[in-house]
Amino acid sequence: MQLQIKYFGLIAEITNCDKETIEFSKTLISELLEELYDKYPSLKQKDFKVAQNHEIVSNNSKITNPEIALLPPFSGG
Amino acid sequence: MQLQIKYFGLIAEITNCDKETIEFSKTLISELLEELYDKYPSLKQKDFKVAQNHEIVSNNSKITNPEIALLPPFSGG
Amino acid sequence: MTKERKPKNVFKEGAISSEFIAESIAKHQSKTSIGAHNIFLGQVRADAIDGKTVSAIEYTAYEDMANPKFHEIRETTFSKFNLTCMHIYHSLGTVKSGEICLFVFVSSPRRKEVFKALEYVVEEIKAKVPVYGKEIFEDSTHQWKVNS
Amino acid sequence: MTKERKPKNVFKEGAISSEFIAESIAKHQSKTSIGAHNIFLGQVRADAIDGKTVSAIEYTAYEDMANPKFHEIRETTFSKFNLTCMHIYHSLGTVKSGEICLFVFVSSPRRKEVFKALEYVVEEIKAKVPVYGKEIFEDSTHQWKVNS
Repeated sequence: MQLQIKYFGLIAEITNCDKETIEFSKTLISELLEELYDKYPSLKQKDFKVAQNHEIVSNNSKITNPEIALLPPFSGG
Repeated sequence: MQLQIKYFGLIAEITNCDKETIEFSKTLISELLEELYDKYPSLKQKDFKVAQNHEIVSNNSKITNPEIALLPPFSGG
Repeated sequence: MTKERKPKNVFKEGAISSEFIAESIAKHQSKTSIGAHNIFLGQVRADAIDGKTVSAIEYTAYEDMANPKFHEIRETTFSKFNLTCMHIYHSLGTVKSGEICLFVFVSSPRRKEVFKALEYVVEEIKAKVPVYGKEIFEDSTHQWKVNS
Repeated sequence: MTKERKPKNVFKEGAISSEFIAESIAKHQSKTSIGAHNIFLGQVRADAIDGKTVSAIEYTAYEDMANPKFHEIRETTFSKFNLTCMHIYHSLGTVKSGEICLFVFVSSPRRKEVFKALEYVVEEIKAKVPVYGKEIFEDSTHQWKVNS
């Protein structure tokens, strides 16, 4: 499945892009993260959450949506 | 001693004036109130506090200032 | 706080305009240590009481006592909370329903302070300042407002 | 509350002006059941960090998630508190120090409700809405803002 991964704030500085499309054949968020850690090793040290369907999801969640966002701590307001 | 008595809100409607000067020969707020109740009997039914030197005082207080105010419940804001 | 603040005249004749509030906000843009403002506005309600509707409130005050009380509330609030500044304005005279009669404005580096401080100031004003609201009905009769 | 409210776009490009806030206040003068307004304004601080001073914050957001989250916060707040209306505006893009980046406005017949509601809304925004502030220093370096 093709996934669009969106990056924000400090995370987008590490990936050096706001979004990218990747080909993904596994099922879990945690498996996606393993692939991203391989591509961007310094992501591992960073604090972020994963959103799917515009909600924060746990790493054990299944990927059901082609848009996944990596969200560092919010700092609005 | 001459006292200036100030009336506010509902109390000023009962006394039909905002202030008046009265001759007073006793010493306590409670004694002043007795005189005012004689003059304005319907004052007795009303809820108000007495201020002297711009502070609420109890009925047992001595009168030390020629300006005394009768203050019904505040309704600012 | 060692900085001395002089008693101000808190009262304004008539309603407090939205332009006045905007100017007050704009003046704070040079105070760049501020991170959070909190503003309370009291607005005159067109309450229906026994079939009659409030069209305005006429405010009077024991000003000689009210201004020192406002000052006392300011001083206590500054000592309790970490505020950069505070402004209080209260109407005297006639304020029509829908118009603003009370404007309290607190500012601080941090938001937690402004929430606590603003509620404190407003409750203190309601409890301690001799101001009287006469609710005027459309038929020109009236009743004296009671705070709840 | 059965009245349905549609999701709005909460974001505004650049700083929120005091004139915009004044217009928003003035629009409420026709709502004569309102007795109390409470307004929170977030202002960009010129914080000094390691000898450098913040000159602006550049805001970005995951808008597709942020607008539904703002809507969810609105709906929950209306269900928890007796409010007449509520407005939320957040800046995107560059907001200079001293300028306003967040404007939350709640109104109710009664003051007790607005105090509780406003603090609830602001804390929910800080906790749940994916917005990012990049603090730009005078020398054009930057760091990512962290909420406390």
